[in-house]
Amino acid sequence: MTASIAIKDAGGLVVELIEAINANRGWLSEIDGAIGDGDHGINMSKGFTAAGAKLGDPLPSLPDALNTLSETLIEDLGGSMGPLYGYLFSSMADELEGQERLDAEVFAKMMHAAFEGVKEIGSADVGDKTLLDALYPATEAFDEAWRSGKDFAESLDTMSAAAEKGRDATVDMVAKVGRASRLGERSRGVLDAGATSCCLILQTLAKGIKQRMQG
Amino acid sequence: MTASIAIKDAGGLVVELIEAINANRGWLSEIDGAIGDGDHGINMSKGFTAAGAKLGDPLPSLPDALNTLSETLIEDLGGSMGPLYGYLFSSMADELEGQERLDAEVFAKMMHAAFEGVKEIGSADVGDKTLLDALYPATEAFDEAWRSGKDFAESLDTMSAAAEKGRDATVDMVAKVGRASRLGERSRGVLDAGATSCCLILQTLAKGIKQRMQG
Amino acid sequence: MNRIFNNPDFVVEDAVRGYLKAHPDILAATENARVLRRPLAPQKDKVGIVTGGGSGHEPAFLGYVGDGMVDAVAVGEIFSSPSAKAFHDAFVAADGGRGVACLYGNYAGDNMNVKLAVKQAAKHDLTVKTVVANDDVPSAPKDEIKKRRGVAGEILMWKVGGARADEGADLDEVIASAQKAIDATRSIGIGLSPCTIPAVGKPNFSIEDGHMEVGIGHHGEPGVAVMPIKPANEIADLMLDHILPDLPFEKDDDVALLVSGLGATPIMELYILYDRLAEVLQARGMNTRHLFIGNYFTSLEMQGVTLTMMRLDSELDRLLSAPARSLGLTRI
Amino acid sequence: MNRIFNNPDFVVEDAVRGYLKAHPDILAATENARVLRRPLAPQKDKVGIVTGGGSGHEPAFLGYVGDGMVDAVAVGEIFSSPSAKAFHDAFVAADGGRGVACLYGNYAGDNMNVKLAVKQAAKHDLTVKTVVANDDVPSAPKDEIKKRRGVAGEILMWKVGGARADEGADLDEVIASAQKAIDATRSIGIGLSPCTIPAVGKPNFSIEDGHMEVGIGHHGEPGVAVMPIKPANEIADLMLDHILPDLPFEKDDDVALLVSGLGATPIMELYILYDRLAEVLQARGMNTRHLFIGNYFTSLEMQGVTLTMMRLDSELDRLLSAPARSLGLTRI
Ligand SMILES: Nc1ncnc2c1ncn2[C@@H]1O[C@H](COP(=O)(O)OP(=O)(O)O)[C@@H](O)[C@H]1O
Ligand SMILES: Nc1ncnc2c1ncn2[C@@H]1O[C@H](COP(=O)(O)OP(=O)(O)O)[C@@H](O)[C@H]1O
Ligand SMILES: [Mg+2]
Ligand SMILES: [Mg+2]
Ligand SMILES: [Mg+2]
Ligand SMILES: [Mg+2]
Repeated sequence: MTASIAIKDAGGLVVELIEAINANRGWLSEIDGAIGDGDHGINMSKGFTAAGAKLGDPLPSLPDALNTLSETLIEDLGGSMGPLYGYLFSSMADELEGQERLDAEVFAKMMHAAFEGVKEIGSADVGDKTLLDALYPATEAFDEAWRSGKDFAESLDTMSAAAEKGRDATVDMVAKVGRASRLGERSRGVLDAGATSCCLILQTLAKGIKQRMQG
Repeated sequence: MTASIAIKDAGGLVVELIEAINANRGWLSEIDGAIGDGDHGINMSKGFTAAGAKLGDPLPSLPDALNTLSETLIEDLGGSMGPLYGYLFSSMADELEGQERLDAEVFAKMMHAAFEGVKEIGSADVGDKTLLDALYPATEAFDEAWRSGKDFAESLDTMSAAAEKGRDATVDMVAKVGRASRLGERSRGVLDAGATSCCLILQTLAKGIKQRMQG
Repeated sequence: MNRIFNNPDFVVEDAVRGYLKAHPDILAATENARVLRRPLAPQKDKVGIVTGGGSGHEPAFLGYVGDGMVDAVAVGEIFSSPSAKAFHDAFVAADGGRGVACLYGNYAGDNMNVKLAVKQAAKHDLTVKTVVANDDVPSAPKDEIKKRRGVAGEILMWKVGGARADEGADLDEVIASAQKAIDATRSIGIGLSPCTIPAVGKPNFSIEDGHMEVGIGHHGEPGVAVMPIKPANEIADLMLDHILPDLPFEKDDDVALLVSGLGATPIMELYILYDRLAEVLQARGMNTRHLFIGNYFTSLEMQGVTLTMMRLDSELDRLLSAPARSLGLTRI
Repeated sequence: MNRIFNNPDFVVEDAVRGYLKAHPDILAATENARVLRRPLAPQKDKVGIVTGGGSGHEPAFLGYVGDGMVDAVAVGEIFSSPSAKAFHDAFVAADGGRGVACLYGNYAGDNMNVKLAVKQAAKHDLTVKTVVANDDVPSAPKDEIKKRRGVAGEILMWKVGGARADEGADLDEVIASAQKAIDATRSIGIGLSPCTIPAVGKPNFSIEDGHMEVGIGHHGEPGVAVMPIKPANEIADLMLDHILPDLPFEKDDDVALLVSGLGATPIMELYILYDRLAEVLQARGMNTRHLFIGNYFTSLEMQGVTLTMMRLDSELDRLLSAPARSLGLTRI
């Protein structure tokens, strides 16, 4: 197992993201329905599917695929997800610029950039019951695992677990931004939809990277 | 038991009609709901209640009370019931003109006049699944009972039974007029709302007249 | 039932009061609380236009009172004909000395009450002539066309009659134009959900979820078929299949089109439907000269849609183009 | 779900196509399928007025494109902000050389997308200034007024901004008038039933039968209280109790009033409500100078109603009176 993957062959990661989102379309909307307006899965699926149609064959490099996804979300999707995930993926792509291989160092930077990008455009804080609450603990967990000597694959596993824990922790949070925030205390007790899709995305990335490292 | 009642003391019959209609408001609407628009009880109750408010105290004579009811239905109620029952009651009242007592002879004329009045304004035929299908057999049955030697009270009982039989026979009819007629064959299998209210009215009249004969 | 009213038996009274307070420039009261008129009615030397019908169809009927439209309206209970007296008093309110055209819809109650009212008016030398709308194709076969219900086609009939009266036409001419208008008009309704009369408190009929009723009436009168809901484009085709051959509408016809929601259908869905209607009519070589899309003739909170088409000659075209100003329809 | 559409994922596309076919005199296409404009836009030397928002609120937002109103609109998915690109392209479609006023509602998605679009426009030297409507009183307490949602008050803001632009005002003046308009406006919504986004296929929230949700948002955002439905008069009082003290509206104020159904509320019920609103406002010595009752800002087939009030000064009064012509609002 190598500890990195070739960026130019990894555009398929974005295809896997699209598949994961489409497979969970109904579930994501259902979660959003509890305290939001019930369209999160639809929004995500529409945006990701549209991006998929633009990826082309053969697949572009990972940064190009991520930028296509980002641009499609920002330009065509709208909603909150367009800007938020649009910035998330373009921020990730920016960190791949000039790189040939995606290793743990680069991935750590991608995660930090993603977190900063979403935070900037959305002006939400960690703890506000948003996708940041999956993204932030995942970012921190990856950093710490890697720094503490785990290898890339192990660090990805640690990150996946942290994203899931972060996602689940949103159950106990009160929403401070977005539609759900108007619910106040009534927003407690259920998952946040954005944190759920974010966790799904991070886990799909992690799984895809690991598979490519084995291959 | 006398075989007639004093017309000038019998305005209370109209009060009893109003009470009977109000007590069956929900049921009449429910029947209308099966093949009509579900408002027959409401319509009747509104019109009859409005008439009740105009009867005054002491109660007027029977023809005056019937005319008040008729005018209220025609002037204020509208719908189909305004003209149809308006004509029914004014036709009855017309036959009381110049009379002091209501006996079987007069009652027979009232029934015939009522039937002709409704038939004229509504242009429906017996068998069309309308209130005529309670009114017509009741009229005929009263005539026959009286002619065959039954007394007024017995003839009223015969009429009540015939009204009920007529009402129930509408279950097997296909509506030819009114809203239900658009259903064609699908209008078969349930009671007609107008026949039901008409039966109720005739039975209430019969009961009230009999009580007054005993009193 | 989640609705806004006070006493369910007085929804009409309460609503009429609200209309009068809201639009004193368009609607005026009369001595009969169930009769409203244009502030300018009766207008001397103009044939008066009267209509009337049950409530719950707003903006019909009172919303079509206005300049170039209806002079006075008789207001009935929800889904129930106005009384004979209300029609009669509307005739009086509309009569400017040249008689009154009563343009109404073909329902048993309305027929009876109008008949009584016309008789009553005749006793006072007020001449009233009537046109009864029967544009609803699925409500009876063509050989029993006189039995058909009147639906949203009435609006176009009022527009034509009102404009003709404004031109100074006499009563017979107004009646002839209104009759021509309705004779050239065909409608069909599709029902998707029932509605609830507040005083009844439960739906007036039922449609199985995922189903639609083709040819439904404005009070939920049953249609000609119940079937699983089809995509919008097929619904449009189905509606056209019912009404185009009935008149028939043909290539090169100039037409007026009215697509009305039944109350609870989102407006965007009317436009989704229209997108297809326009496509088909264009493909068939018809020319849509007048178009109305919106909630023109409703049935409380029923979901569904009606399609109305009128074939135009130059007179009908001219009369539909004439200025009008009412709550439901304005032409500048 | 008994509704009219083809592919549930393309209801917006299909409806926009229908609108364009139906109203070529009022709405014109642009290169971006999600941006519509007045046929006259961009109008040279007039400040451009842009808005945008999620679909499903028809006639908002595209129905307020028109003379004296909005020049270009960005159209989003159902209940979802238009994309940054759509807003940007709407700015371009509206810009007649004196800059663009983007007047929109306070929702997270709209805020983000407008922010990105404004940045993008600045790169091409197109000056865009924004006013964000926050008229929905129950959506946040007064000390967090900037967090409040924008609802039907937006319509009055567009009317004011559009009229001011028509007067030849510069961008800062238009922005100032629109800001003044929304600052003087307060709204509240009452929800009676949920609605269903076709692509979701089930209601977006639920309200127990016989209950109402006070302060509900235009997408079903929860309100401040759920309680058994009250009679119309008490609903009117409750709504006024929320908004009158908030501005506050006071004796001798001139006001504009907008009562909008949420989609499936029968029009007659809006008038039943208005009957009481008028009574209370008159009793409190307020003077209703502009009145709008109807389905002005809807939420698909939701049942319920919103009340919007604006306190007028002479400028706002003048701008509301100015002529306008759009599908949703016309002033002659
Ligand atoms: N400002 C924000 N920053 C980060 N995430 C946000 C923000 N606002 C909303 N979200 C996320 O968006 C999710 C809802 O997304 P979605 O349902 O697609 O959009 P909408 O709320 O417009 O319907 C929420 O669950 C939340 O995680
Ligand atoms: N032309 C007619 N002649 C006699 N009865 C009629 C006629 N039309 C309708 N009816 C009666 O009216 C009843 C319906 O009354 P109602 O529900 O109050 O009026 P509507 O049909 O206007 O809602 C029917 O059940 C039928 O008996
Ligand atoms: Mg959502
Ligand atoms: Mg009935
Ligand atoms: Mg009825
Ligand atoms: Mg949404």
